[in-house]
Amino acid sequence: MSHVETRMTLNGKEVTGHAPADTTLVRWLREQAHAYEVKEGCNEGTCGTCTVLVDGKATTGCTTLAVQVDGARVETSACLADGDELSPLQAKFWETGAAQCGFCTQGMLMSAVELLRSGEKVTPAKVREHLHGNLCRCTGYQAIVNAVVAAAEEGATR
Amino acid sequence: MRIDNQFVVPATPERAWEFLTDLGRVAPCVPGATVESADGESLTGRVALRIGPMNMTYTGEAKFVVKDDANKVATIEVGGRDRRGGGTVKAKIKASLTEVPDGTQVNLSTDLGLTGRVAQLGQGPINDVSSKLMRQFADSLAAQIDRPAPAPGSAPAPAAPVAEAEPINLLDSSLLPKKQLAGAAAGLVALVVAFLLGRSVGRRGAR
Amino acid sequence: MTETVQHRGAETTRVVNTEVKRQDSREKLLGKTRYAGDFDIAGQLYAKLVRAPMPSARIVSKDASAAMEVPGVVAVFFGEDVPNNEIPTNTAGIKGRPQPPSWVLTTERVRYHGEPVALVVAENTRALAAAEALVDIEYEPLPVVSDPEAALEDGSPLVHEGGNLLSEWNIDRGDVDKAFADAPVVVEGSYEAQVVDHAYLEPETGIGWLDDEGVINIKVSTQEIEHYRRIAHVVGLPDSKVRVQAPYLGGGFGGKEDMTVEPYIALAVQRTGRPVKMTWTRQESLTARAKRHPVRMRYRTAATEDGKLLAHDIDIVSDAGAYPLLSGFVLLYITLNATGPYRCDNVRVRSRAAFTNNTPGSAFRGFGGMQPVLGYEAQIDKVADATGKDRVEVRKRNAYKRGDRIPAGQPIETAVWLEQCIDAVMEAIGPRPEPSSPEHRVGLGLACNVQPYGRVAWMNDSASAWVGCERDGGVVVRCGVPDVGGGQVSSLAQIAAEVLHVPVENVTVHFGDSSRTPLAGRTTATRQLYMSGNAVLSASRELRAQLIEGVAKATGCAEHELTLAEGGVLTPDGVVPLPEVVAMCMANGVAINAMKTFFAPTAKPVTQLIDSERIVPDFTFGAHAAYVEVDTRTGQVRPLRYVAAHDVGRAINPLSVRGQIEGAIVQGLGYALSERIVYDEAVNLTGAFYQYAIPTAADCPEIEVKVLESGEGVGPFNARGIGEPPIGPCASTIASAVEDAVGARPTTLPMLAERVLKCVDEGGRA
Amino acid sequence: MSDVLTTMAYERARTVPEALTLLAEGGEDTRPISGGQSLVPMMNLGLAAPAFLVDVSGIPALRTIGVEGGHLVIGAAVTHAELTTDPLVAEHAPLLARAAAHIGSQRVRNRGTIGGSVAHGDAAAELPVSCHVLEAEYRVESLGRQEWRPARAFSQGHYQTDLNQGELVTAVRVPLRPSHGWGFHEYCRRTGDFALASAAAGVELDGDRIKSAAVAVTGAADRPLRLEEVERRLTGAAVAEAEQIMSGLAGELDVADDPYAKGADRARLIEAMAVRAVRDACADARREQA
Repeated sequence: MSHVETRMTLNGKEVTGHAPADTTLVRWLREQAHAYEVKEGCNEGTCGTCTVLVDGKATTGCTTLAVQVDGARVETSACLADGDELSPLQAKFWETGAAQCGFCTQGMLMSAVELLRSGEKVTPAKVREHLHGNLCRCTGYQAIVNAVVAAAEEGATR
Repeated sequence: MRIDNQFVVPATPERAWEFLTDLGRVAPCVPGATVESADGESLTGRVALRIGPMNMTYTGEAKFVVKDDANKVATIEVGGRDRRGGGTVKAKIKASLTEVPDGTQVNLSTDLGLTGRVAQLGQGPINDVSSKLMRQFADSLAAQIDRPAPAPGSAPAPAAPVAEAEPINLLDSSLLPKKQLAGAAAGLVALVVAFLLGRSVGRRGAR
Repeated sequence: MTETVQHRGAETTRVVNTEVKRQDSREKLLGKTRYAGDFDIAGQLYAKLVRAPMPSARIVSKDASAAMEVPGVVAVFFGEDVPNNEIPTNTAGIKGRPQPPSWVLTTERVRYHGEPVALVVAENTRALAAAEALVDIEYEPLPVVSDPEAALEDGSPLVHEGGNLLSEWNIDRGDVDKAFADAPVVVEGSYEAQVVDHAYLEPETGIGWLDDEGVINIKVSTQEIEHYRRIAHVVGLPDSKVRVQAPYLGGGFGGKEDMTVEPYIALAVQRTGRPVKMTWTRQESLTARAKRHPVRMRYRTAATEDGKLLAHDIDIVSDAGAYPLLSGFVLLYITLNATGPYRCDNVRVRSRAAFTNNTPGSAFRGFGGMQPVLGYEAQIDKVADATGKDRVEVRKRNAYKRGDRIPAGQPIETAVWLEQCIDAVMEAIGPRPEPSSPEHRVGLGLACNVQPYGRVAWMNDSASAWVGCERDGGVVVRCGVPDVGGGQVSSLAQIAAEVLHVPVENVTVHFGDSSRTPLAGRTTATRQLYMSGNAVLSASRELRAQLIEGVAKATGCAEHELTLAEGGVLTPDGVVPLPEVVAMCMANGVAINAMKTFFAPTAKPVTQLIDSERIVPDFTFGAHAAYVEVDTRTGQVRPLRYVAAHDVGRAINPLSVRGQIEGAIVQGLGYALSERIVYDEAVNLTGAFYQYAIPTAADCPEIEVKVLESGEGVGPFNARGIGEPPIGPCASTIASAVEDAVGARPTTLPMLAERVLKCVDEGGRA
Repeated sequence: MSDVLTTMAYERARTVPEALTLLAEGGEDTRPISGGQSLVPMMNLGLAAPAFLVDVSGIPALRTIGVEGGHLVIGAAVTHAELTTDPLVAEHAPLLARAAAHIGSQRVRNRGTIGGSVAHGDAAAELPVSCHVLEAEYRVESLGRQEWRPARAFSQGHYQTDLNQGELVTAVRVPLRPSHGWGFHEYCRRTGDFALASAAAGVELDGDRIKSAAVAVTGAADRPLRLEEVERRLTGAAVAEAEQIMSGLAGELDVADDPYAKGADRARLIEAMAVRAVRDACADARREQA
């Protein structure tokens, strides 16, 4: 089985891995880089639990091949906290109860970070429109919307 | 899924019956078919189909379960498996001939059973593709039927050489299948069955 | 925004009843939490099921030779290779009627689309996929029965030898026929609810390995670690030779209550001696995993001119699918809750569950308490309209009071704050918004519900917990509760912290381990806070008594002079810090840990004609209101604003309570508006997640929650269960709002645009 | 048996000629990949198993947007997100910008490309139906050949286009029609889902009469469908009569049933979308006039 070498900057660190060319980004991150925080919920681009930022843009980890992001800058939610101290956005998620089972949380955080960094006006409706590709089955979205709006009001970008 | 169809060929019922009951000669009319072995009664082979990025290869066999020369009524059973994708196809085709002024009308009525991921996700447009494929099969059958049969008494034509048929890409037929869209009943079915993925599986439109 | 309506004289508490940020949520935000699919063990193999591609067939032949030739394939199992392939069924079916078993891998007959037929084990997932397609199974299609009512008619194809009737429950209270004969007002209605899927975002997954004591360990996403017994049965080992650990789940909602990957992992580990990992694809789960039971309900309701309910005559048919699983119990809950939170002296309910070749039905949040809400809330609206009374008044007029008996015979022993819930939402819903265009209509909807919490009394339910102190003063709780994401573990930490006066962060909870933590029973039926919460409460109180006893013996103070205070024991001359208290106990032969088992009250099982004083521990009541906008050209329904109120007795953690209510509401809105599994003659066509429409953030309204606290639950600190109740009223709230907007009420779920468009035509207000 | 375990080859093309060479030499199961948002899910589900993928998403020549010879020319690898924000698209092909905003979610729009969309040929996709109304053309290149093919003839059915092995869509061009007004509407069960029905419309006004109209819908056939009969009836009619002229369209459409929606129900949705697309196009055209 021919393996392809892929290299990327993951959360600020250089990572190299060897995997078959049809390996999706989410599986590469989990198997080659042990980024277990990135989850795989459907493997067809629908649920959003595998969302990561590639060069700052929200990207579906299971419908993007790892080889396609060779040389790119990839960010997962592991880059948000400062050691064990939650980032401003994570702190809001904690306050409003926006993480119940937590399986959608990583992808939700990264889509929200893309919105916070976009400079657009962050209203509840804008958050719902930007995050509708990130499904959640536990919270009913209200706590997540409240958290992102509150983080935006404090100028948070992570 | 039940699909009925009819078409007229410019040949006598006897000539049409003789052609139709020789699977070795009928099979090559099937778009995308590759015959591996065939005697008049049954045949084994592969049908490769490419629809957009999807490609399925069904390996299986077809055989006569009813062949009533007197009334010119026959039933063919088809079974095949996609050894990569894991889906299966089963079809029971009842064929009958009726003489008409300008030749013979071939009546086909098929019960089609599809399983596997293709059938599950592709229900929507399966009807559309069946009609397109059948039109090609019917045209090809009609063209073949009135070509002279091999001289009687000579050795039965050897099974068609194992030519790798180019998997057909269903592009050439440009007829907008207006009527065929109305439902399975309006379509035609041939030996092969059509499988098409309906809604693309991926997210909205190509990305 | 949560506003808590307090009950007078509530016991003042320190940690309980305050918004506590959950410790598990912090770990999940940091991405540190390891779910069952996040563990890898060197040398692990991978396992995958071969599933039947059709709903009803005889298995003619099976041949694994081609699959075994694929490089990397290690083993292929068929049912014949399973030590105990038959899994007995213990659901509450019909007395005397043998309940068909289910199979680890079916051998002769396929009864539903996607039923497991073979198991492939390989070194890598690529070999697995290739081998799965090459396991050669010849099926001979058999007749299919996909409609539950047709299944119950003579001559229908049989799914199981004993006939297609799985279970029947009846209630016959008072003189129903006389009540209808004399009644001035009689209203009728038929209602139908669809098959829906749990759609937890974490697929079914687990990993197993053999430890050095020969015990098969399985770390699995499950709501019941007690399955270790069934797994041991399947592989033919003693119970103690199987250990199940449930790490934090990525959602369960009842869908991980039955076994999923466990028996297959155990078989593969047993055969190969190597670690084995199995994860079901989303597509497998949607196609073949147990779902919520679809139901057809016919209601006849009699009432007086001023809207007092006189009688109900209800007939319900549920589709149990191909195997029993928990269908008998779900049907019992449908029957128990068929008349809703309203008093009615003359009630006849006949409910039947039929086998078909559709996907088996089993537990799903609400567990049978959800489906009948569609019926009883529509009927009480019909009574209000027929008598010209206000829909709010008719509900208040008929609402249960403490001491009333539900039709099944059990008296309600705690407060019924239905009226307060209705007032709270009608006050909070606010003014009617303007339609967004002349082609749109806005409507207001209201609906109430009742949902039992805790398991049925004859299950002899119990939960055990161990609480102890470490030398450094830290508190440890050991309790076998699986945490599905609802904050189950966090609540236990809060209860122990409350009793022992320590900060919540100082409480460590070891949970979900069938051999290292005392068993607390499955996380389901909104029972976990009630059961494991009470077990931790009593164990914590005993530990408190031990600490006080230790200090008393060491210091000579009288025990009544001592109380627990912040971080230690308060004595007349100051606080003795906890580490010292522990030392004192150790020095004076006083234990510093306690193990308690909480038993729910028990009763004899009900007969087929239900009449019993005690069936379920208690009930939770609630009311929801909503504004929706209907597009009269497309029929699309858009919820604009949603308010919900529930009496939770006492909110242990208001943050978790609000999260449970908001989450249940959005699942309820999916049930109301978009979710369904589409079948074609029992072939499940909804095989991809993009085809299964759970609500997105953009399709949900802003939700406001009112948490009412009557202080009268049977849980710890008078809490009532809140996990399931808020999912019930949503579909009826939306249906009544659509009726208010367009003049006709949808009666079939989900309320798809094309169905609502027919209501627009009927209502004539386009 | 070992062929069962073959894995896919992948090459990232830096120029169009390099891509065309790789596609020509790659043999039968060679495909281009751009955003991959439709192809990769099919691979994950075992429906597609290409032997060789040629990645064209990074070729600079395919990422340009510019006005040339009375057309707006958009590189095939321009993403949907870029269509929704690019000023030239907003000015010269606002219909594409509006339609692209409806595609999937932000994640999908960040990577999905216009070339990928039109080549994939999903019957419900937002960009092909818009291109039908815009009278757009697609530049199709293969080794030694390049030609512009009209969008209207390009769609051939579900996932079938006028694209043969070795050919690559490298650009989309839209004739500049400043005086026209445009409208796009779609009906989905949920935000971002596949459209059960959608409509794109382009209208040119003469005072308050409709000088010319182009209307296309999805959901009615196995490809975008121009409503030529409706266009004829609208031409010359007063804007105020447009809705009345289009009422009853549902009855004229012959829409197949499918397990997720009955043909007659879908036809009513198509009519509603077509009426609203034409209404928006007229309003848009009136603003252009002002």
